[in-house]
Amino acid sequence: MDFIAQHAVLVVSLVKIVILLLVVMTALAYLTWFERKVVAHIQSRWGPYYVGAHGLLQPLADGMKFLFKEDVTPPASDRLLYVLAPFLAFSLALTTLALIPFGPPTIQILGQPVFVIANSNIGLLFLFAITSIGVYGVALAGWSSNSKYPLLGGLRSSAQMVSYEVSLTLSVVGVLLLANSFSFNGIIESQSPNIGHWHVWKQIVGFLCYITAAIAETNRVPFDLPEAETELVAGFHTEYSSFKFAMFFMAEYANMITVSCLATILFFGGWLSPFPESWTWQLYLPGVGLLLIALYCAYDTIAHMRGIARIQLAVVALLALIAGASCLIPAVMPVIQGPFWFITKVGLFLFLYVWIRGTLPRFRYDQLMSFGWKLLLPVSLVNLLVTALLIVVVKR
Amino acid sequence: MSLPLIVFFACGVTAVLGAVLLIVAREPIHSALSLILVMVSLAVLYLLLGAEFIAAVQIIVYAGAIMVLFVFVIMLLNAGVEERTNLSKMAKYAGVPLGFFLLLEIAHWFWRSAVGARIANGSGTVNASAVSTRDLSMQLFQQYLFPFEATSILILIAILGAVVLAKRGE
Amino acid sequence: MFILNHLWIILALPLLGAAINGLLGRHWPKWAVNTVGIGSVSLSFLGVAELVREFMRLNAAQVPWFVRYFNWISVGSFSVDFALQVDQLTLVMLFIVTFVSLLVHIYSTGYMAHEGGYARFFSYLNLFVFFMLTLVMAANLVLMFVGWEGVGLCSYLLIGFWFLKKTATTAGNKAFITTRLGDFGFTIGILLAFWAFKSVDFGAIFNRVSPMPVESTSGIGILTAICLLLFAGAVGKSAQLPLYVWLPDAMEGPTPVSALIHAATMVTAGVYMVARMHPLYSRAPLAMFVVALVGALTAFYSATIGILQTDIKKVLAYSTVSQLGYMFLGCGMGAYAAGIFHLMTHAFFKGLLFLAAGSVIHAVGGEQDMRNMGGLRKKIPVTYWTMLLATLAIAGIPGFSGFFSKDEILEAAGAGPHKNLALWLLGLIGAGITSFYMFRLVFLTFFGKPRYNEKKVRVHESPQNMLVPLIILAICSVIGGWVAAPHLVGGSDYFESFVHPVFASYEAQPVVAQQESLAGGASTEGGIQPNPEMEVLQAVTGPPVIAAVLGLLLAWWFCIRKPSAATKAIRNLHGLYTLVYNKYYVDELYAALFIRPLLWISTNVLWHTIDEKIIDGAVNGTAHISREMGGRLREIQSGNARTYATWVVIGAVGFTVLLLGLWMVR
Amino acid sequence: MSVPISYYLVLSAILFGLGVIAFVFKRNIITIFMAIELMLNAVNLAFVAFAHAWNQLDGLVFVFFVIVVAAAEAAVGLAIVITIAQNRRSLNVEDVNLLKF
Repeated sequence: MDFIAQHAVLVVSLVKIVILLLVVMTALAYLTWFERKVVAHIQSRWGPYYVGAHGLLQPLADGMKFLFKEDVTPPASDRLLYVLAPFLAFSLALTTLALIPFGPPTIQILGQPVFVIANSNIGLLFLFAITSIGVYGVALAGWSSNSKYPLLGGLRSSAQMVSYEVSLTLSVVGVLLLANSFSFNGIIESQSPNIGHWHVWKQIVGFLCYITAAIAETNRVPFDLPEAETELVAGFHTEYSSFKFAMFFMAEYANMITVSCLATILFFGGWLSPFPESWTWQLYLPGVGLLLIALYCAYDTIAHMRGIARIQLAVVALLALIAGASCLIPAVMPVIQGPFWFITKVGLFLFLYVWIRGTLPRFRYDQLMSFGWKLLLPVSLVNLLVTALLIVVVKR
Repeated sequence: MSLPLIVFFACGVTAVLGAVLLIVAREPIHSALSLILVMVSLAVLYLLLGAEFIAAVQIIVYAGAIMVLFVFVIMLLNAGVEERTNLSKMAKYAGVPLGFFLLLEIAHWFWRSAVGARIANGSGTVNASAVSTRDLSMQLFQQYLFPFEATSILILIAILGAVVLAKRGE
Repeated sequence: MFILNHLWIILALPLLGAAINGLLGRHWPKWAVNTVGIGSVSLSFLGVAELVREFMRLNAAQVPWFVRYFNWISVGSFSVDFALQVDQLTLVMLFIVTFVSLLVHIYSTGYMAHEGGYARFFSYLNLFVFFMLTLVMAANLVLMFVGWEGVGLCSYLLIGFWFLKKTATTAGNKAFITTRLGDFGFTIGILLAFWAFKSVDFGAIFNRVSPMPVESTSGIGILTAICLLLFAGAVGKSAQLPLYVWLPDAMEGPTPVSALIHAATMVTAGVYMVARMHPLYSRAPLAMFVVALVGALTAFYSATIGILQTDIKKVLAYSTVSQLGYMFLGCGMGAYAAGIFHLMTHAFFKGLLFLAAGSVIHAVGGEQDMRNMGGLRKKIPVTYWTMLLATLAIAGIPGFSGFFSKDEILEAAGAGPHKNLALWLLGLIGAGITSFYMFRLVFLTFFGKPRYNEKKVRVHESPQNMLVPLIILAICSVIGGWVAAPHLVGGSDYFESFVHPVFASYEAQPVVAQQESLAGGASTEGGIQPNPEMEVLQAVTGPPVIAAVLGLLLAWWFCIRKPSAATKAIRNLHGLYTLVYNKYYVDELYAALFIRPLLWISTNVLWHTIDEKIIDGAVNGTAHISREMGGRLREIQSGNARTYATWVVIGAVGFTVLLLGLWMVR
Repeated sequence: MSVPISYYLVLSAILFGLGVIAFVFKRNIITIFMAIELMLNAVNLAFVAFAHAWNQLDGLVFVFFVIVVAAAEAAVGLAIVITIAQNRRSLNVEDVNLLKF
């Protein structure tokens, strides 16, 4: 018991980790659903529809399928690395989330902030450190499965990630100069009180560089060369199957989430609300939003759903209703603000991701490289330079 | 046995293990991975020493960039198992024992060195006061400005060299 | 005050001309080269004229006029400025140099018209003028030495102007090397002066010298040492005994060069130097005596050689040597003014003599041997008359410039403060011989019947641009001495009173007083107060005239009246004849004494032993050793990186052991 | 209590020695490179430890420089390795011994 008293850090952190994992896992699962839906609509299809209402149970089904697939390991592969690679990728991808503050540090339990697991004052650096390690998952996967497509994929990804990591970091430094801090909370606080002070306005160039580099960093369209179906069967994870494949899959989405969170924190004021403090009505927004969702679900249930789907959607509506109502409890209301805004912004970024995927064609490899080195890097450098100069001038 | 000590020994053992692995591994890529292991554990040690920035840089640059280069090259050249040729006589009869001797010697030396003495009478123990990145950068950009610029030039030259070599390779 | 503030212009112009002609002139037409060459010199001559005008305006306090341009050398306490100074002495020299060289330039345009390397010649001449002016205007010993060596260089270049002629080049070398012997002493003298006076500036040196007493003639004091060393340089440069041998050979150069450098200006640098350093000399009686002695001996000795020379230019060369001897005699007697005066007149008539001789040679088509001339009187009248006037001047016939100057020198020798009868006698006989061989030259050249092949040689008078300088110089050499005329009747000597301030300054007073009491008041600053003892003066001024006339008559007797007498005389004193005819075998003597041993040593010892055996041996030995060691050591470099690594490890271990040991010890 | 400095130093010494051994042992050029990196890391550890022991920032700065140099070295070195491999079809240092007497 006194152990708990002494090492409150460990206990609370453990609890937070567990919760976060649960949340993120589900989030990942439903992110796939979300992506498929959006892309489908962009391509004027319906997307997953039959497993559960609006295909809401599709992720579950996929998970099952992954679990029960046979786990094939190529005989010529390098066993150790072959197994290691997906775990590395996935675990690192999740680790980064530990650094992300989903809400203000002022809300605490046992003297520990609730909404962040590891609250470091150089959080940004750590995040980059971990992401930079993330390369190995892909690279090793490519190497260990010991066949040509994965090898090519691995090569591509390692080269690509190293190249874009540079401009990614550089594009962020501008924000650091403005915020004058490495810690996420510091950065976020420097953007208070309202939308006018978000760094995105001063750092628009940096933001564009960042988002581009981020997409490349996460191997997403249009930079998904390492797993380009049309060129290398499935890139680095050609040889992978069942759950190992799932891990790569989830790692990719986790990375997407991380990067979006980062973008939110750096450029869009993290968990800050865009409106000034004085507008008290904004406190109701989370609850109202959820209630609206509940309302829509209810309408949909009654209007279109038939059979089992009707029940499922009703459950969803009910859940949303409860959540919305609980958000309107005065005690909860201030607590929920931060996460609400944060998640909303991140959601928007994820939508952007999917949108881009649905829209843009894929680069050629040489284009990718020359774009990274000859355009992105110089631009972010110049941006950094100009920012520094302006700051000095203004300081004077 | 306090928390820092536990962490230290965990990381230290990992590091040594990694180093040994680097030696015994026959696949270059295994060596590379073990080296990465060493680096990461060292980074943790740096954290323990309160050098957060250096720790981060260690991982970002060393593990995240340099070693990626290594791995990349290994994959590019598809470097397989290294064939066992016999050590050169020098290496076998002089190098190896001397290497071990050096190891022990340095260990002993450090142990008995002035610092060691300070440890003995309690002082010099690590008080976990984190070095703020601001101070470090002040040091770097004021007192060590010239070396810093020099290194930047060094890097530039290195880039040129690499490019030239690559071009000639084609 | 323009030129006084910009003295450098006078220097810069000839240098500029030299540069232009030397670098660009090769492909230019003659007229362009002439414009540059003559233009530069004439401009600096005008500069000098202007300088004289402005100089006269200065009050005594401002003399010597001193201009410091920049610090040239500065090593510890040793500091040399590039500084120029102007006083009366300098003015005289400037005037002579620029004037004569201007005339020579003009003359050369005619004389060198058909020669190759026209521009080269003129650029050399200009360069010479530049260095000579530097020498004259220098305000410190080192800068003076620069000019000193510079003129030496130019003389070398010009003697060897026809560098395809072996004799010419060897003559050039001879001149350079012989002079170098003297310059060695000169250099040491400079260093000694710096050591003694902590400066090389004339002003500073003289200020430090002025309180010093006169050194005793017994033993060599510091002043005496410096003076003798500097005089060694003068001996070399001004071709005195025993270093005179180079001057006759220097006649290999073009005649204008002989006129300008080896008669009028460069060879007189020594005299100028002695005069310039007079405060030191007048405190070093021994050195004075040496100067006088050397001067007198040379005057007599080379005159005797001159008697039997048959090459017209050689005769003039030896006469130059002996005239220089007279100048030194004058300086040695403390009559610096007289020395300088003779220097000026000599510049006129000797320059004229050479130019005229050149004109003669030009006329008879390159023939230099007087035995193949004769009877040219009618053919080349202008040359004849000018040369006659010059001869009268040098022979010291009353009324002509040479008479006054030489007379003053002999007067100083006979009745001056340091008077010495032996030297006076030498000078006197020398004067007689001078007039003898000079008239012999004239008679052989212009009188009698032609001894050259009249079919082949078309004798013709030289062109205008050669004759004009002759005439001008002739006028100068007639009237040049008149400034001193009143002196003879006890009046004042304008020249001397002009340069008087220079030599009066820093004068060692007590000596003069003592000497005056001893010499019955015939002080060298003579002519300022009327001379009380006229008969003494007559006694010393009469004999030279007589001697000169005697010489004239003898020459007439031997060359015109009874040539057979000459041959008889020769037969009677055959031994003496051959001795003198072969210039006392001095060249052979030097060859035997110095040159051959030197050659032997440098060949057998320095070359075959030291260089080949020791030095080369050492070099080859080192190479051999290193090659052997390399052969042994290279096995270490196996090319195997890991072996290298092992070596590194060994080194590291060793180093750590060392550190550990040190730490243990502590 | 917290960790004594000497522990760190001993650790770095051990790592350095292992690096040396690796350098001598391994044949693969790339691995030898890694050995060098390992030694550099060991030295870095010592640097940081000292910096901490005496509360001097200079040690950290030096680590910074070491890392920079290592990066440069790796870039050039690996480029060389690639060329060697392309020319000699081998990564074994034993085969790359033309540069000798």
